[in-house]
Amino acid sequence: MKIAVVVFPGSNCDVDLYEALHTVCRADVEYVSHKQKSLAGFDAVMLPGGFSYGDYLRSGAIARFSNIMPAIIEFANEGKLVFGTCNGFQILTEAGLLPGALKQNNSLKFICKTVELEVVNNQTPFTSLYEANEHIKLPIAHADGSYYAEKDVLEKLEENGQIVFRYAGENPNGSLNNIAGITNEKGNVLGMMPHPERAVEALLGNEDGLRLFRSLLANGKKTEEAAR
Amino acid sequence: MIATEMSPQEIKSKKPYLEWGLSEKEYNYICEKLLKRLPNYTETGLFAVMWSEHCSYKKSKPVLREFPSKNERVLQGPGEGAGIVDIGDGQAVVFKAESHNHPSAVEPYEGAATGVGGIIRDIFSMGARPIAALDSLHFGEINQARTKYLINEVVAGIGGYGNCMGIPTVGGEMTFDECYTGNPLVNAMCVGLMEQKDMQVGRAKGIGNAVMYVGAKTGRDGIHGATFASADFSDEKETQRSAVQVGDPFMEKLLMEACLELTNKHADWLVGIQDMGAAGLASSSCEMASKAESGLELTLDNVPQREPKMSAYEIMLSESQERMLLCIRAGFEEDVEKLFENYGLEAVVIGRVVEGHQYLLKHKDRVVADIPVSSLTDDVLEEESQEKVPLRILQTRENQNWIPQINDVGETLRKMLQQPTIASKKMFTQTYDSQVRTNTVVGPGSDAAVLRIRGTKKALAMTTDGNGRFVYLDPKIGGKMAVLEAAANLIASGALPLALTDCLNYGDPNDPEIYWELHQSVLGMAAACRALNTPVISGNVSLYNENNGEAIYPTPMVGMVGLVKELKYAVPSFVQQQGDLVFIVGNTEEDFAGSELQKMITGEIKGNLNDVDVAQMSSRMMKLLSAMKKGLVKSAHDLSEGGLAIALAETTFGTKCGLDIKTHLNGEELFSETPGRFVVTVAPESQKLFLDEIQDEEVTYVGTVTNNKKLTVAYENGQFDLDLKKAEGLWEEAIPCLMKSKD
Amino acid sequence: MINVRIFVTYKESVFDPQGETITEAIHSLGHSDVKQVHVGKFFDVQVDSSKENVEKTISEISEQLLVNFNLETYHYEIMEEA
Amino acid sequence: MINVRIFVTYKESVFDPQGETITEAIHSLGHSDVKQVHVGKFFDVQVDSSKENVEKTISEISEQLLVNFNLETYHYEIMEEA
Ligand SMILES: Nc1ncnc2c1ncn2[C@@H]1O[C@H](COP(=O)(O)OP(=O)(O)O)[C@@H](O)[C@H]1O
Ligand SMILES: [Mg+2]
Repeated sequence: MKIAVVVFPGSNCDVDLYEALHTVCRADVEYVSHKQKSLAGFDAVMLPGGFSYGDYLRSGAIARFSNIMPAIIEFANEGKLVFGTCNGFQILTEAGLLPGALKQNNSLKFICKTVELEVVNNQTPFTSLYEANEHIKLPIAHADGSYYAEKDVLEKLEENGQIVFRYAGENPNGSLNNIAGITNEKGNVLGMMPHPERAVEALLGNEDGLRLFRSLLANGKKTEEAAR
Repeated sequence: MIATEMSPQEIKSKKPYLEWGLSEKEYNYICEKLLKRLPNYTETGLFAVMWSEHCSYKKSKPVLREFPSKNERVLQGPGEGAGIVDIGDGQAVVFKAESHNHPSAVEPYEGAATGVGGIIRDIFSMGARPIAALDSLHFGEINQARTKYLINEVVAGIGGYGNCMGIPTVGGEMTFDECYTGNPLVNAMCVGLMEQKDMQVGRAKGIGNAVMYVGAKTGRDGIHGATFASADFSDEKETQRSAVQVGDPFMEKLLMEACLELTNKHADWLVGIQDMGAAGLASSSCEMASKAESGLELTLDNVPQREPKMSAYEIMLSESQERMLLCIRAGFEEDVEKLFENYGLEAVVIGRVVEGHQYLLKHKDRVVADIPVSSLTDDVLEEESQEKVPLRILQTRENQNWIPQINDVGETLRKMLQQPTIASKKMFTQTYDSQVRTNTVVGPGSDAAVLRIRGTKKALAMTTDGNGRFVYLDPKIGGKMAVLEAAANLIASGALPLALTDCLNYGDPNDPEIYWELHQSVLGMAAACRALNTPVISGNVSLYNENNGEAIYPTPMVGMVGLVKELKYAVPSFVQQQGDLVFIVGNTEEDFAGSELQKMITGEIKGNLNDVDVAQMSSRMMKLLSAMKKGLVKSAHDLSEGGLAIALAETTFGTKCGLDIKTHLNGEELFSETPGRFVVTVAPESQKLFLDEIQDEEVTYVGTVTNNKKLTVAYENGQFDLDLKKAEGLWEEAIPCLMKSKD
Repeated sequence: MINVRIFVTYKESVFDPQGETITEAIHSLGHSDVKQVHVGKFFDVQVDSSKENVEKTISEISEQLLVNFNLETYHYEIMEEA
Repeated sequence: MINVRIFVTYKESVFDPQGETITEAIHSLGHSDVKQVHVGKFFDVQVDSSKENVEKTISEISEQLLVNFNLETYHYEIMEEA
C-alpha cells in the first residue's frame, strides 16, 4: 500500500506524518507536491497540518484551489482513503469533501495541549483497531478548530455514524456536539483536528495515535488482497 | 514621506544626522578623515545606520571582547548570523538570540512576531534547519491594563509566527517586575541543526558574481528602525502612515524552505547568504562585501518594491521583513531564479561583486553612493565609555542583609506558589505549538527543553535564563549566576552544556553607572563561561532600555544549549516513583537578597549577594551529570526562584506522588536562593553508587517519594503539610486569575 | 476601474465568539450603553471591468473563494468608478 | 437604539500579506480583471444612547479597544436609529 502526503505551501506537519508512517509504521510513503495533478499509484492520501497559504482568508480556503485538489476529489469519489488532520481537515471541509466548517476557537487563541477523546465509531477503515467508545488521548494544536454545521447536517452526521471522534473531557474549542473528527457519508474520508501523528512514539510520551495508522494500513492491505 | 532630499551642503548646515543618531564628531570625522568630502543624503543615511550601536556595537565592543568565544567544539563564533557548535557525527547545532524590546514596546504583536522571524532567518542563513524556538520575556507587574495587553500581544506574536512556521516554541522564561512596565524585554532564541558540510557564511566575493535579492518586496517599513533602537523612544505619533514592520510567517516559511534547498543541495551555486535584518539591504550588503574585502555595485532600480517612488535612502534602509541576500556564482543566476520560483518566490539580480573595495549604489541612472566599504563597517569610531559604581551599591555594601522571619511556613509556601514569577505559565505556553516536527521529548514547563535528533541516540537540551534582580544587586556575581543557572537547567535534564548565546539588555550606556553594570556583569558571565567551558558563540546587545529616564534592571539573558549523549539517560524534572530517595545536592546558605521571598514580603530587592565559586559549582554539576550518565538518577530539578520549598512542590506537580521530607534547615532557609543546588531522586538500590559518584560533602539525604499527594516537611524549628492537589491548583490558577481581574 | 466593497459576516445562527469577547471588554471599560457587537470582514476590491461585468466577477469570486456558505453570508456595494 | 458600523483598515503603506495572498489566489482562479484586494474588518455596534452621545461612545471604544493605531485607522457610519 502506497501513501501520499500532500505538501501545500505552508504545510508544516508534513514531516510528522511522513515520519509516523515511514519510520514508525514502516509504510511506503511519499511526499506529493500541491502542484502535481495526479495521484496515480497511490492507495491513500493524507493532508497534513500546518498553515497552508498562511491561513490567510480562512484556514484551508486557498489550498482548496491547488492543482492537486481535483485529483484528491476524484480519489475520494472512487472510494479510496483520504485522511486530513488539522489544516488537512480544514482543507477537506473547504473543498466540500466533508460537511460543515471549522471556525476560530471560542477562546480566540491557538491552543496546544493533549485532550481526551472518545472513539465514537470504530467501524471505519481508520479506527478499526480501537475499541468501541474507547477513550484515548491525542494532542491538538490549532487556532481554528471549532466545528460548525447546520442543525440538519449535525443530525445526519449523528444518524449515519459519521462522527468518529468526540472530545470526551473539556471541549477545547467550542465544537458543536463536541465533534473532533468526522467522515463523509461513505466513510472513506476522515478529517480530524487532533494530531494522531504526534502520538506514535513512547519516547514522546503518547502512542494513542498509532492504531489509527495501523488500522488504515491493515484495511488498505485487506482491500489490496481482495482486489487480487 | 521624504519630499526632496537635502544637498550635502544642506546636510552639513541643517544636521539631520543628529536625529538619525550620528553625532557631530562622527559626521565631521566622516567628512574630513574618511571621505574627504561631504557625504550626500543616501551616504549620510548609510553611515547613520551602519554606525548605530545596533549595527556597529561601537559602545559595547570593548566589553564583548571579555567573553571567551572559542573552544574545541566551536565551528563558528560571533560575527556571522549565528554561532555553530560541533555535536559529533558530522552534525552541528546552530543558535542565536535576538532582542526586540523597543519594537515590542510600541507594537507588541508585530514587534514580537518580527523578532522571532528575524532570529529564524539568522539560523537558516547558516545552512541549518531551525528546530526550536525559545523566548525570554520580562514584563511589569500584572496589575495594569496596559501590561496585560502587552503580555497578551507579545505572547500571541511569538506564537503566531513560530506556529505558522512550524518551528516548535519549546521553552523560555517569563518574569514580572515593576522596572519592566514601560519597557518590556522580548528576547527570542532559535536553535538549528545542520550537517557540518552545509555550513554557509555571509560573504560576497569573486569578481563578477551576482548579488541576488530574494523574498518579500521592499516597502517603507521600519525606516530608522536600527537607529531608533539606539535612542530613547517616545510614543509613536498618530499619523495616517505607519512604518511599523509587519511579519509574514507564510512568506518566511517558503523562503526558509527555498533557502535550505539552495544551501543543502546546491552549495556549488552559492558563495554567501545573509538575512536582511536591522538596517536591511544596507547592512547585509556591505557586511557581505566587508567580510570578503570585496567591492560591490548595486542597481537599486532592480530591488523589488512594494510602494511607488521609493528613494535610494528608503530602499537601502527599509526593514521590510522576510528578505535574504545571496551571492551567487556567475552563470547560476537562472538556476537560482528557477529554484525560488518553484516556491512562488522572486529572486532578482540587483548587483555584482566588482574590483576594488568601493560600495557603489546606482538609482535612476545616478550614482547615489560611492564610498569605501570599510568606512561603513570597520572605521566606526569606537567609543570609550565612563564607568562609575552606582550609589545604591556603595550604600548597601555597608548595610546588614535582610533576614526574613516567617511564622507560618506552609502558608508562605502557598503564597509563594502564586507569585507570578513562580506560578505556572501554562496559560501562555499552551498557545505555542511546542510539538510540531515531533522531536520534542521535553517541552515547556521543565528546567530545559529536550529535543531528540532523529536517527541518532542524541538529543539537544536548551534553556533561556536571566535574573535581573541579582544583576541589579551585584552585576558581577549576578552575571555568574545567570550563566550557572542556565547550565544547571541543562545539567538537570542530563545534558552537557556546550555553549551559549546572550542578549544583553541594559539602560542608557552613556550613564557611567549603567556602563559599569554592563561591564561588571559581562566579567561575571565570562568567568562562569570559562569555568564551564561554555563559550559565547553569538549574541545581541540591547541598550537604552529606559522609560521616563528609569532604567530596567540590568538583564543579561543567557540562552544555552547542551548535548544529551544518550537520550535514555535524560531525566525528567518531576519525581518518578514511591520509595525513591530524595537528595539535595549543594549546601544552603542565607541567600535572601534579591529572592522571591524578599520581594513578596518587603516589596523590595535589596542587599548584598554572596559570591559564588564558579569552579566548585562547575565540578559539582559535572559529577551530577556523570551520575546521570550511569543511570543512577531518576529525576533532577534545579533550585531557583523560591528555593528548596518551591522546588520540592514543583517536582510533584503533574504526578501522583508526594514527598516526605526531613531537613536541618530552618523554615526561612527553605526559601533561600543559594545558586547551584539540585533536588534529585534516586532509586534505593542506586543510593550507594550515586553517593560514590557524587563524592561531595554537600549532598544531603532529605526524605522519600510517597504515593499520596502531600508534601510533608519537618524542618529545624517546625513542620508543615501541604495538600499538593490544592497547591498545584493555586500555582496553575494564579496567572489566569491576575490576567482576568479588573484593575 | 471600479471599486467594490464586499461585506462578509457570520450567518445569524453561528456563534461569534469575537463579538462576544469584545462586548464584554467594552462593558469592562465602562461603556454599558453598548448593547451588542458583531464582527465582520470586508474586502475592498478593484476591478478593471465594465459596470455590466463587474457584478458577475464579484459574485464569482465571492462564491468561489471569499465566502464560506456553511458559516457566512455576504453582500456588496459598488463604491465608485475611478 | 442606534446602529453604528465601524470600519477598521490598515494604514496606508502597512504591509498587508493577507490581501496579497488573496489577490494571487483570485488571479489563479482566472479573474485577471481583479487588480487589488484589501482586507478590513468592521464592527456592527448597537448603542443605547442619544444621537449626541453616540459619537463620543464610538470614538472612545474605537480608540481604547477596537483600533490599533500603530497599524490601523478607522471611520464609522451611523446606520439607522432603531
Ligand atoms: N532531527 C531532525 N530535526 C528536524 N528536522 C529534521 C530532522 N531530521 C530531518 N529533518 C528534516 O525533515 C525533512 C525530511 O528529512 P530527510 O528525509 O532527512 O531529508 P530529505 O528529504 O531532504 O532527504 C528535511 O526537511 C529535514 O531537514
Ligand atoms: Mg526524506
